[in-house]
Amino acid sequence: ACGDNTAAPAANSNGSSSTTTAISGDFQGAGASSQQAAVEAWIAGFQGTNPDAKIAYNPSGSGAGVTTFLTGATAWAGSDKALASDEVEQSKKVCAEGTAFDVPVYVSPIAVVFNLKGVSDAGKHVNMDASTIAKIFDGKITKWNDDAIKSQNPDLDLPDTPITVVHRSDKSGTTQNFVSYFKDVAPNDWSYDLSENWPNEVGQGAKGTSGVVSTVKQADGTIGYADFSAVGDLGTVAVKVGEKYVEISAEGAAKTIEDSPKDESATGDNRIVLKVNHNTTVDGAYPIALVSYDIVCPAYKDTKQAEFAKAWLTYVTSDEGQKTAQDAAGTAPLPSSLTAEISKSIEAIKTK
Amino acid sequence: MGQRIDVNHENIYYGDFLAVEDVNINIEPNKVTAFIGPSGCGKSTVLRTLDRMHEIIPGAHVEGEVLLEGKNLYAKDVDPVAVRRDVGMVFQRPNPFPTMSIRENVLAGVRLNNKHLAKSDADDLVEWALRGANLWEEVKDRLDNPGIGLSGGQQQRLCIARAVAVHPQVLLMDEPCSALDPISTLAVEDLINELKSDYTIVIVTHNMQQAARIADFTAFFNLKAVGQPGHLEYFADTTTMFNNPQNEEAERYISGRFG
Amino acid sequence: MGQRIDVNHENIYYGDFLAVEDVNINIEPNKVTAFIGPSGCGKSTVLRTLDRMHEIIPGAHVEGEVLLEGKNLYAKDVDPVAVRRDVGMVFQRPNPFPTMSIRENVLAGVRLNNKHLAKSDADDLVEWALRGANLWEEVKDRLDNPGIGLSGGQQQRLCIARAVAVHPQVLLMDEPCSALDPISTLAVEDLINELKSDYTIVIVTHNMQQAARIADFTAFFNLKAVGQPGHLEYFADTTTMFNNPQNEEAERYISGRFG
Amino acid sequence: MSSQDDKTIDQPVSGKTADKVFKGVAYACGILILVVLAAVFLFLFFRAWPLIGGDQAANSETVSSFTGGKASSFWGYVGPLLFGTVLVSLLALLISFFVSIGIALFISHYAPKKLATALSYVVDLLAAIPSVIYGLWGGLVLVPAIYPFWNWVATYLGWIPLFQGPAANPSRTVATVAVVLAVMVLPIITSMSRDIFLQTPRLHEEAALALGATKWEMVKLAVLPFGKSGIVSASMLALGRALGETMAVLMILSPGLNYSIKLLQASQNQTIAANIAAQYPEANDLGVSTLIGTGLILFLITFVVNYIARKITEKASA
Amino acid sequence: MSAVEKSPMDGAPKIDFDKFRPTRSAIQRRNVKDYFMRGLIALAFVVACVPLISVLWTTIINGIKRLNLNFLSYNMTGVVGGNQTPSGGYGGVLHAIIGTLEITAGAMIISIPIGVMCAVYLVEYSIHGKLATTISLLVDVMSGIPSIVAGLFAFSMFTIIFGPGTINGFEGSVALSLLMLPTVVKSCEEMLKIVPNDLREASLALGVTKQRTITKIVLRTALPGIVSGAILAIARVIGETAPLLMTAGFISSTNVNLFSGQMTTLPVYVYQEYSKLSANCPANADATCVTTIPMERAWAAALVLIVIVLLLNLIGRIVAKVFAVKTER
Ligand SMILES: Nc1ncnc2c1ncn2[C@@H]1O[C@H](COP(=O)(O)OP(=O)(O)OP(=O)(O)O)[C@@H](O)[C@H]1O
Ligand SMILES: Nc1ncnc2c1ncn2[C@@H]1O[C@H](COP(=O)(O)OP(=O)(O)OP(=O)(O)O)[C@@H](O)[C@H]1O
Ligand SMILES: [Mg+2]
Ligand SMILES: [Mg+2]
Ligand SMILES: O=P([O-])([O-])[O-]
Repeated sequence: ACGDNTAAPAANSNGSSSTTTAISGDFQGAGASSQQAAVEAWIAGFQGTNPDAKIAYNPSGSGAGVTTFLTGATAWAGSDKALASDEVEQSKKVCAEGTAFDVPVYVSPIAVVFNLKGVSDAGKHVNMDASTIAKIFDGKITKWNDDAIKSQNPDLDLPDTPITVVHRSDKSGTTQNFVSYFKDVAPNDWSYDLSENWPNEVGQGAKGTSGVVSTVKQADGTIGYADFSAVGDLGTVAVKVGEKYVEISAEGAAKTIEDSPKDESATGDNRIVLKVNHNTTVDGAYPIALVSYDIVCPAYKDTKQAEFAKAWLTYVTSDEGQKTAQDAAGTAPLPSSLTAEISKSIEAIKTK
Repeated sequence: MGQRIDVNHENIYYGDFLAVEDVNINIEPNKVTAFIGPSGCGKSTVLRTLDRMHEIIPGAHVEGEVLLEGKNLYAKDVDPVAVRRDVGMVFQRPNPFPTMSIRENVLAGVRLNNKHLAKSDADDLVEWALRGANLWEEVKDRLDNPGIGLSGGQQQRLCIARAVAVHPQVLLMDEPCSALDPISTLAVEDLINELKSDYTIVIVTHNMQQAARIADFTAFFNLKAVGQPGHLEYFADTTTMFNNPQNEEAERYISGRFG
Repeated sequence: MGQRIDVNHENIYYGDFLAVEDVNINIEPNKVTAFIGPSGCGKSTVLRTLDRMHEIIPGAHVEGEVLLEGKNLYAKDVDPVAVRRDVGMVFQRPNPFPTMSIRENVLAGVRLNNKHLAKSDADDLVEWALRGANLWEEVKDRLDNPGIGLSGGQQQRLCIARAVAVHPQVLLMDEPCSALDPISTLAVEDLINELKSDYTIVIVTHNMQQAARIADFTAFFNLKAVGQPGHLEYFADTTTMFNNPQNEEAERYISGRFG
Repeated sequence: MSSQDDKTIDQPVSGKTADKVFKGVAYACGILILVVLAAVFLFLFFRAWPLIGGDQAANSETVSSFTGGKASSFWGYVGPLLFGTVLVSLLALLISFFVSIGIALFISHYAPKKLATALSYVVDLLAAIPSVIYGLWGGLVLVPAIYPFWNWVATYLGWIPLFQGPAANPSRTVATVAVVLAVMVLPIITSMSRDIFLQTPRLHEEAALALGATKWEMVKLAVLPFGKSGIVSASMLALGRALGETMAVLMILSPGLNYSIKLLQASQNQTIAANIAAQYPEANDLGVSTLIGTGLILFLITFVVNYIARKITEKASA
Repeated sequence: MSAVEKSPMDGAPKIDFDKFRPTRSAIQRRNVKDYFMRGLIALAFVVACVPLISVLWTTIINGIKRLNLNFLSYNMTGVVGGNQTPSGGYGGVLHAIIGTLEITAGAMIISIPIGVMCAVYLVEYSIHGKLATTISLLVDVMSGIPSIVAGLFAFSMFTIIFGPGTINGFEGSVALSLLMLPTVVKSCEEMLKIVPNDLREASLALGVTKQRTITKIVLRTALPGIVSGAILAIARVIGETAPLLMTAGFISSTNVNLFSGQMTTLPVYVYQEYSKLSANCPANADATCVTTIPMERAWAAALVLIVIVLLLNLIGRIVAKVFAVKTER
């Protein structure tokens, strides 16, 4: 249509494995806003080989995305968390046969970001273990020069600045993944139930990852958590893994996911749901990470949709797709250990 | 030709308030009838019942009959719009249409009824009406200026021109000269004299000399006390009214005359 | 005591339009001066320069002097508000404050200076002013009703009461009786006669009989042609003006009189 | 002029049908308002029905998940939201009301004509600045800029419970949001009351001036009484906008669910509209019902507020 | 003459007017108060100017950076991270401008005729009846409908009629018209009310039907006011974000069909770009890859939105001027 930017030339486009006929038609997706950057890049890449496919992604939120998917209005949903079992049940109504399933599409590290004069603006990290982070976010540690922090950062000159915690005010997969880290690693310092909503009233809440990041930027002494891709020039906390403090990186997150088992509670055909192993001690692994999923049906009432879903997932999980997301959204690639299983699930989509 | 008006047992209300009581009057065709009386006695109110303008005030209503050539204006099947087309009206305060030029104001009655006039006919009509209202000389060079830009007196004469332009059978005037200077008043009075050969004219005036000069018949309204309804005290031909009134109240009122 | 007004070489403008040209007039204290003349000649305009009401119209301005007891109203250091305190005004169209009761309307001017008026003082003042305007009997039982609910004539009398209540030195009246019936007019004329022992009064009127009856001096304004500025044609004491005018235009105008 | 053909009142009037049709359309449009509102109400009620008629255990679980366990019943949830909504809106109205009336008077009666025309234009333009822009500005410019002021207030006026410190830094607080909303509604009140003030009959202004009133007294005697009902209705429009404002609150306020009047502290209050926008994307079906339930409450609140305001206007003009 | 009537002044109380003479201090006080209020009013103006100028200034300064022809003539398809597009830009708002104009026009077409006719009913036809009182009360209430609720309403209505998941521009128009309607009715009502009754009477007395009186005299006289009211109403909704997020959705390509497919509007675009906050660049990216591009696009789009509003205002003003009515006050 008018005003379209010509699709970015598909980089080394001989990469796509199954060279079936190009997909064409209108396709819609909706879901996690955190996926938006990656999805936009994927759409551009996908259209490089399928120029007649018109794809729209509405970053309305994971919950809304799944709800919309369950009405049958979209071909796929993007989500920061796997389907709940009742959602799997509901999907019977929408899918032509079988139940919907989740496929991991990328791994994303969650950064603990902070803004502290003399530290973050000097490009320095602060070292913290899980217990310290949990206590800060629970309002138990309120000063930057608290002994708990000082003792882990002998090299830093920490000021007497009060800590302002910044957390998400909306329901968020990021929040759930972040606090599940406390639950797993520092259970004694985090008594709240696991939820997508921030559980206490410490500090300030902000809407969306952008809200958290811009709030942290606005004042001295703030600390928050955000998707790695949004961190910008804020300081990040190096998290204690084993005996070492690990700085955030995409590779570190990938290592953690490689070390993570499948979530056995997620029952249903073709589902690949991971349980992030926050207690990993793998060298260089960064333990606060989330896995983002695409949710699709094994069969669609409209075979065009099925063909699209299959081609889409194939592209997204391919090396090329993963590289695109890494460049455009700073995500970590899926561990190669999952490749075979993912292909199997994708193959389950019936296109006839 | 003008038409006669007969008012029978008319009571006029504003909501629950009886403003004028039991009016009976016969208004002769092709004559000028003047309404006089003290302020608040209901002259304007009665006048406005003669073309059913009274009823546009919320809650206002009329009991009794008003017969125009024998046909009751207030009969069920009579359309007030048709009544007002036959019975023109000029108000106490000048009210030209602010969106319209002088010319359009004069033509408003014709144009708003979706009648199409040839330009030459329209020009003739405008000139005729404005001359009648003694305004032609003052405005002939700026017919396309807004009517609202005229002075008060000029505006009122424009309104008279507008009412006259639709050729009504009856012309009601509520103190049309109260904002006019003597020269304009004279012109309007001449106009009234001229018009009465074609139309029936009813005029409310505070100026008894004016009534004496132009009216063939005069109706004297009065009110017993403030808050009480007004009523028609005495109706007579003008000569009788001013020279030999057979009514004490009327005589008292008129003898207090001046001006 | 009333104050004298001397107008010297006054030109009055609406924006660029010169409405009235070179007015020179001496208004005697404790006398009634009437302004007469055809519509549009600038009577109202001149009157409004006497208490600096003219200048509230955007673009309107005055050249020349208006001396109140020798002090130029248009001098730099004179506050128009102070002028208007001393020079009261009654307008052509009645303009009671719509949100106020009859009583509050009368007191509006006094309240500006006397925030806390004793109830008895206020009552007396209201009665005095309303009697002066011949309105007392009609409204004494409903002083707390809104002023806007009165008939046109009653409203105008209320405005006169309001202007009189502040007891000004000079009283300007722009056709105050044009909406009044003869009885109210008579009362107002009596009031004017009574007031002139205390105040200087200037009145615009269309009614030459009224001028002849109440004025000590009469100023005749005229305009050469429409669109031309108006001017003061002739100024004389009233007897001369009406019986033996030394000005042809004035004589023509007055001999065309009627009403 | 030649006399026209005789007319009588019996003759049919042209435009009769048009008259009837027009009247019918006008009535229909009037009634359509009722229908639309009924539809909105019914829909909200229908969607919120599970709160009343549904599984109560699931409801309280939903509420718990929204509030992190702080409240478990719908009323426990909506109460603080309602409090926050009304608090923020009233503060905004309070801040902007006098300023707006001042500007309106400035434009209508004080400023020179040319300046007034220019100002009118600017005000109309400002009324049109979208809330998302105010959100951007409030969140990115005002929040850091206003902190020293709030800090000063908290330090010196902290003994007033409203201003109890310490002032949150960054100032993503009710006080800051109220300022932003005040700026947002200011052009609405200003532009409506200016229009009304300009309509004050010259006759009344002249009456006041002729009595020797100063300009301000003239305004008090003639302009303000004339404009009163207009001012009230402008304020109600403004309050309506403040009550329902979503984006600016969403983008600025750090929300909390307390009955708190600590204006300078973060995470104290939240408004219903912003809460819906924040929670809707991630809400499940029952969650949407709960949110719509809160929307229904907001709807009813605006009803009550406007009803009261209307009664005030009626009394004033009676 | 006056012998006939007894003087009305008989029995009038004697008044000591010296008591009411303004004292020096009273006059002083009044003048001080006058100056004080003058000062306050001017101050109100200055105080209000600070934030308002700041809003405009911030938007212009931040927005002008990316506001160029490229930004106006492309949509967001094929924009990846902070990378430059082949045309040398960083994506644009063409699709959002089209969406905003179409959706707002749709809302106008729905709500202005209804609103004006409703106001006509309230002012010209209802005779202080119960129905009219109720309707005008409900119009007040309607003006308090939170935009987000209007969005939910339109969304569910379309879900019921056209099936679940229906999202299109017209749906957004419906949501916006719900928000516009009360503003149109209210302002139109005010404008009709101040048309002097004299004019209606003059027209009716000429034997003009009520319908023609209303359309040709009353509405004509009130037209400039109605136009400016309509502009205010448009301004009220053109910047709505929340309801459009749920009804019209979000899409990066251009959609000109109001009745099918998602449609992006400028406010939604601004919000979405703000939510992205920053974009990623590949590790080896050169200087043409801008990480802060989303915020820059947000400000530029905000500026475009303001300019569109400005143009609308201008058009409205010209229309109002052409039809201007000199009424006496
Ligand atoms: N719209 C109205 N609503 C209620 N009462 C009214 C209305 N108009 C007039 N009245 C009352 O009806 C009575 C008659 O008024 P009307 O205006 O007919 O008198 P009038 O003789 O024309 O007086 P004037 O010479 O002052 O014009 C008065 O008591 C007046 O207060
Ligand atoms: N506000 C105004 N703006 C421009 N011109 C005006 C204004 N008011 C009056 N004029 C013009 O000034 C001239 C004098 O008008 P003015 O009203 O003083 O006459 P008048 O003698 O009082 O007439 P009338 O007897 O009709 O009241 C007229 O030509 C009139 O058109
Ligand atoms: Mg009358
Ligand atoms: Mg005059
Ligand atoms: O992507 P989120 O779920 O953290 O909004």
